[in-house]
Amino acid sequence: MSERKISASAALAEALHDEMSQDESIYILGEDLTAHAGIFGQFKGLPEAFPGRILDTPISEMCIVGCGVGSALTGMRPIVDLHFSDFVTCAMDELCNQAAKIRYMFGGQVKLPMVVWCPDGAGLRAAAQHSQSLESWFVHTPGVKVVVPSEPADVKGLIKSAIRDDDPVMFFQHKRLFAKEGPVPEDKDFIIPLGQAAVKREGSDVSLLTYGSGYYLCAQAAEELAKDGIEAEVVDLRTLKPLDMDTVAQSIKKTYRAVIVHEACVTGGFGAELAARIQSELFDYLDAPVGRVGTKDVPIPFSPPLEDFVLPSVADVIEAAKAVAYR
Amino acid sequence: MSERKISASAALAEALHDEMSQDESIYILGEDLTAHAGIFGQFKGLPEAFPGRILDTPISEMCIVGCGVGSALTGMRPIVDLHFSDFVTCAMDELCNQAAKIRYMFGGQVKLPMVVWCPDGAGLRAAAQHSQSLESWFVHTPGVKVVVPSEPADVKGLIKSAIRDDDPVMFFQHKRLFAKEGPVPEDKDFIIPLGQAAVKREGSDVSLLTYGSGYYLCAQAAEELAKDGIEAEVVDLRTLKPLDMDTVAQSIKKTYRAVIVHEACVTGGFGAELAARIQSELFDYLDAPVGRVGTKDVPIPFSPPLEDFVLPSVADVIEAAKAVAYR
Amino acid sequence: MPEDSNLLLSMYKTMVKVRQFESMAGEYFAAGDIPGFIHLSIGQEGSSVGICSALRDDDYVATTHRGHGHMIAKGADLNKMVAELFGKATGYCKGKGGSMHIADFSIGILGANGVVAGGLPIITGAGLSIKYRKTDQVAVVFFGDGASNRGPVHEAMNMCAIWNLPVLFVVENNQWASTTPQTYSCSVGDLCTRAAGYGIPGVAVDGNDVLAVREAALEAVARARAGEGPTFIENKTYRIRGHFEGDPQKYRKEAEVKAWQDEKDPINRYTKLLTQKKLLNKTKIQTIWDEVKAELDAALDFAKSSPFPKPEDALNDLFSNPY
Amino acid sequence: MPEDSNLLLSMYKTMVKVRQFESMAGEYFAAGDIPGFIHLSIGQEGSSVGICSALRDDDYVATTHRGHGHMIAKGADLNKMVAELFGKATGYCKGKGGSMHIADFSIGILGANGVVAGGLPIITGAGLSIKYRKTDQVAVVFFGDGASNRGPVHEAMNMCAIWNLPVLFVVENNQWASTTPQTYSCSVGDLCTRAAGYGIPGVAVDGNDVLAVREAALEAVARARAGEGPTFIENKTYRIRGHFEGDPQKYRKEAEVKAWQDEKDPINRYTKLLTQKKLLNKTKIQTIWDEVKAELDAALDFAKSSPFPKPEDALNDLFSNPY
Ligand SMILES: Cc1ncc(C[n+]2csc(CCOP(=O)(O)OP(=O)(O)O)c2C)c(N)n1
Ligand SMILES: Cc1ncc(C[n+]2csc(CCOP(=O)(O)OP(=O)(O)O)c2C)c(N)n1
Ligand SMILES: [Mg+2]
Ligand SMILES: [Mg+2]
Repeated sequence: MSERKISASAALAEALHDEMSQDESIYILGEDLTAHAGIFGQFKGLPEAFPGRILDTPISEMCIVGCGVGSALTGMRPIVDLHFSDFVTCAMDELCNQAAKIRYMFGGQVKLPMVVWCPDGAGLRAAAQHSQSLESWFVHTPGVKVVVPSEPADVKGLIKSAIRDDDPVMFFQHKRLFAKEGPVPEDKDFIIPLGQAAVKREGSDVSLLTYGSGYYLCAQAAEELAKDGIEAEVVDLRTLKPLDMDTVAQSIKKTYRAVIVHEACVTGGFGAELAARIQSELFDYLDAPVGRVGTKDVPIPFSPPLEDFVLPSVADVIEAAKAVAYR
Repeated sequence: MSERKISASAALAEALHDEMSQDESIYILGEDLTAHAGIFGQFKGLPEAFPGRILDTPISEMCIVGCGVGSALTGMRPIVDLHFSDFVTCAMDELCNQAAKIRYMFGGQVKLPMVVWCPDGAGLRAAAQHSQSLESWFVHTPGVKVVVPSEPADVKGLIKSAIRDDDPVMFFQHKRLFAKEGPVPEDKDFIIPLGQAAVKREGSDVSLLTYGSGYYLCAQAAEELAKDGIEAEVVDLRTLKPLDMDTVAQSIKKTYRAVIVHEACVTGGFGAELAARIQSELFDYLDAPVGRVGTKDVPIPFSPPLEDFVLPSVADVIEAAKAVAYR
Repeated sequence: MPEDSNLLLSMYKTMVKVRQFESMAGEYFAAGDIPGFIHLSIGQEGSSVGICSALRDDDYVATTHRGHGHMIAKGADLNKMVAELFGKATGYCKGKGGSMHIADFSIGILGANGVVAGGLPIITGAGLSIKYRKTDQVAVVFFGDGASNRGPVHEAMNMCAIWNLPVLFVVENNQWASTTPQTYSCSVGDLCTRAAGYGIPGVAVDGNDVLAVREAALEAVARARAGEGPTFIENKTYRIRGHFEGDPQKYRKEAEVKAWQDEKDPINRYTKLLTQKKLLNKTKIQTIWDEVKAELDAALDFAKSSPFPKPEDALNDLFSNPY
Repeated sequence: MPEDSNLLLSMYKTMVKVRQFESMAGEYFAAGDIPGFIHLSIGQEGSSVGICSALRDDDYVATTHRGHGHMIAKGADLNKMVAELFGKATGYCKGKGGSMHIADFSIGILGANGVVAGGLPIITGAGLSIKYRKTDQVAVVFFGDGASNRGPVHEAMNMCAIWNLPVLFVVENNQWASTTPQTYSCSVGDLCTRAAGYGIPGVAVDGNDVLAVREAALEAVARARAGEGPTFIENKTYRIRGHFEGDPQKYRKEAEVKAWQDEKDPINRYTKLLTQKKLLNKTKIQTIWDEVKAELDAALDFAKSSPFPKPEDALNDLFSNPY
């Protein structure tokens, strides 16, 4: 990996710049994109570089996603910015009854290349309606792919794959991680295929299976655990649909123990699906039940002590890892 | 249980009649309710019995659910008919960002007694947009309760609890089961508390954990399995939130084996959450991995051979049960 | 008024085609040959044929649950349509869609929709795509009086207006939305009056006068191709059949339906007009109905003799890039 | 025009209260004492105070992300408001909501909303509930020019119209929706023109003239209480501060903001008027500002000296009937 370090935001903008330069049919639409290059500055440089291809919309989520669908069906490759992932609720029909089903319902007549970019996650004291992690709803929706990158390089490599993919892709990027820096290859051809997990730390005692913001919790927890002589293997799933079950299996066949970590609330979260598959496909390799770490089952509260309490922490991961490791 | 047999529709109408007679604040709103007593005739007799309390709405799902929310916050006890469960997608914000979060966000200032009645399920050749089972989205949404009855008596007992509950309740009733008859107590005070599963068939070899239409698959599969000397215990969960984990645990501590059966598609379905909890809480009692049976991960296709192929069948349940029983 | 007699006659034939297709569908549904549920547009042929007569092959149409007429008027293949209704592998969607989910992207039909008003956000995207690609195509969305009260209509009209997109909003006000009368569900009698709130030209048309509909469509299409933006057309018409086949229809009186048949019927009215114009006479009419019947019979044979899809085919067509 | 001088003066004091509250919030946010993000209504006091001056305690109000002014004008408790912004256990929502999610159901405030236009479906339900319970309450929803383009607005206006519900739709057209000008996002200049599409009376008001707003509100409230249905009021005003505190505001010129301050400022204008009426003079004004400041300082002390909620309290208040 290159040693140039840039932020997740910069990685996103760089990838979009590369792709948009190569393909005229790509455009970005959403609310408040041009004035500040996206409300998080995530599209820095793009409004100037691609005038007319970054489109400000009215506040009309149903129609924003609908524009993505309709233009994708007629030759464009839209990137839809949903402003906050929480507002997928305002366009669920367009996402799940239209985008996800159109190709299938119509017998494969058409392709629907659309990326829905959703800034998600908590920690900004933004409270219940601006802090959710909702990827699990889409994992349960046949017809869409689901990508949740963590480090800047993953953002660059995966958004390129998502854009080049001919199917609807839900792309969730954590708001609190935009400024986080990491090494990112400058190579225009650098790409990470959908469905490839990454073993980001090798370990023999327990597998920490994670994605998005959970990766940073696991990376830190792994260092702490090492001090107690527990070598954790950190697997960043990166894409939930398609899911790289082979990498998960290889890791568990080595560690016999697994903890799944994500920021979505635990009940019905992706950890449920993954734990169910692991116990089913790797039953004889498990020396302990698969652990799950996630947000407690309440909406995200506003006040710092409350929000900090409900969100998963490094300590939670360590505790869960020890629980399975010492079993 | 009484021996009077009535249909699931009749059980629903009877329960609503009882409750509406006792409480003036209960009303029903939705599309096309009065002319035919609901598009499935599910409210037979109510428009005549309660003029003005069954309200036809325009086709405006956001506002229909919003009416439920706003009236519940101001003293009413609304029952919202969503016409087809597939259209929760048109009101996801009102359901998940408003109804589910209002009490919590506002620090418990207010109660929000609302039942959202959603006819769901496939098998009617109604294709991708009129056949879904979406309960799992709401299991993953803190702040709403989720009820999925199977037999007519369950419908009566659970809708009464849902109506008397002071929180938002998503109530999913399968379209293909409306006409199915079963014994239903006439007793006005007959009620089934939320969070109580029912062991509907005792067995020692494998636990079939199910709800909604899955119950009938399991009941039939259990009879078949008995012929092969496998005694299946059929546990009808009835409510997914709250979940009666005690009854599940008791059953598995007896059988050491479990298969979860539901009509929602497998990936990310409720079976994932339940399997995850079982392997975590009952690890040492499992002699085999928890099996999952559900709809294959595609939208529901129209043509009979296609729809029949993707939906879970009695044969699927038998196969899954044998797979864990013979392990 | 268009004076090309071939065109006038072909419009007539198309109306007959829609009518016969719908009648056939009703029969075969009643006989149990068509699974699921179907919604027929009998009595609304003036709207489907009038609008589509103003369109080119490369123009886009998004239709509804009551979309057979729009499909046929836009030039859909009868064989593939009947086969799809029958759930056969040779149907437009290989049996995956059925009546409520037919599409033909090769002639710009972006699909029927089981979600009321579901076509409006999609057509907005098609309009935007036309603008990006700098073609002179137009995009048309059909929806009903009931659908007109859903939120997406508002968002789509505003968006198409501010971006001046080449879109036709065609509301087929057939007086009923399932069991609910338009007079109850809509806060205005003339839905076209809502267009003013978006700075969009809105016009109410006698939807059972196919030429009046065509006129309105031609004007709107010209405006759209000229880059002058969207138009809202309200075709006043009536749903003769039940909401779906098998609808008990307790909500309306036989007499109300009768009043819209016979002399108000769009095909009868057009027949009378073309007869006055000496373009039609008893024998010509008979020939046309027979020709259409023959075409439809062939389509029925095709559908009946076609195989059902293989069960495992249910797992295909989910993704363009499968994994 | 209302001639009760006590009322006129109390309206003045309320405007000052809103202004000082917002300024305080801005300061403490900048200082890092208020977590999250906050949206201030400075310059829009004419709308919040004018509308709420026409309401009773038992009337309902649904507000927005920019809702402090509506809360205060409806009679909210400053202590609980400041405490909530600070995230303290003594706040309106025990720290669970914050600025974007305050409510006081004891005085009919059904809540701020983090979802733009989220209040409209809810207020429709409140209006329906009033009709069911046969009271003479009214229900008011505030929303912005940006929110006016969302689908729920359409559904709510149609529903309130067909059922003749006692609802006031109050759009605060402050020219901007975050970085997007109203002239770009809305297909009409006067949003009130959309009301005609629903058969609802629509009126545009100088939102910085508190008495003009009050007049419009009184009329609409009278109509609502008389069972004559909803009214749509467009208060033309301007957002003086950034969209949120910390907004870089590259999208507008300093001069544009300046032009709306000083003589266009709703408080300055009202001060001048009341001074002409001899109801105010320099000392009276000073007294009022001092009284408000004292009240606010007390609220600040209350908030500062209040404890943060206990972490575990995060698990409370989810259900009325917990399990
Ligand atoms: C969002 C949504 N809500 C409800 C339905 C159920 N539904 C199907 S058709 C229909 C009536 C539609 O009436 P209208 O729009 O006037 O079209 P028409 O049937 O008269 O052609 C309803 C309520 C649906 N398909 N989608
Ligand atoms: C459904 C939804 N979409 C987008 C947002 C993000 N957002 C918050 S406020 C805002 C601008 C609102 O503008 P306006 O309605 O005019 O109210 P104002 O801020 O001017 O008071 C936006 C886009 C949101 N909160 N909800
Ligand atoms: Mg209609
Ligand atoms: Mg604004």
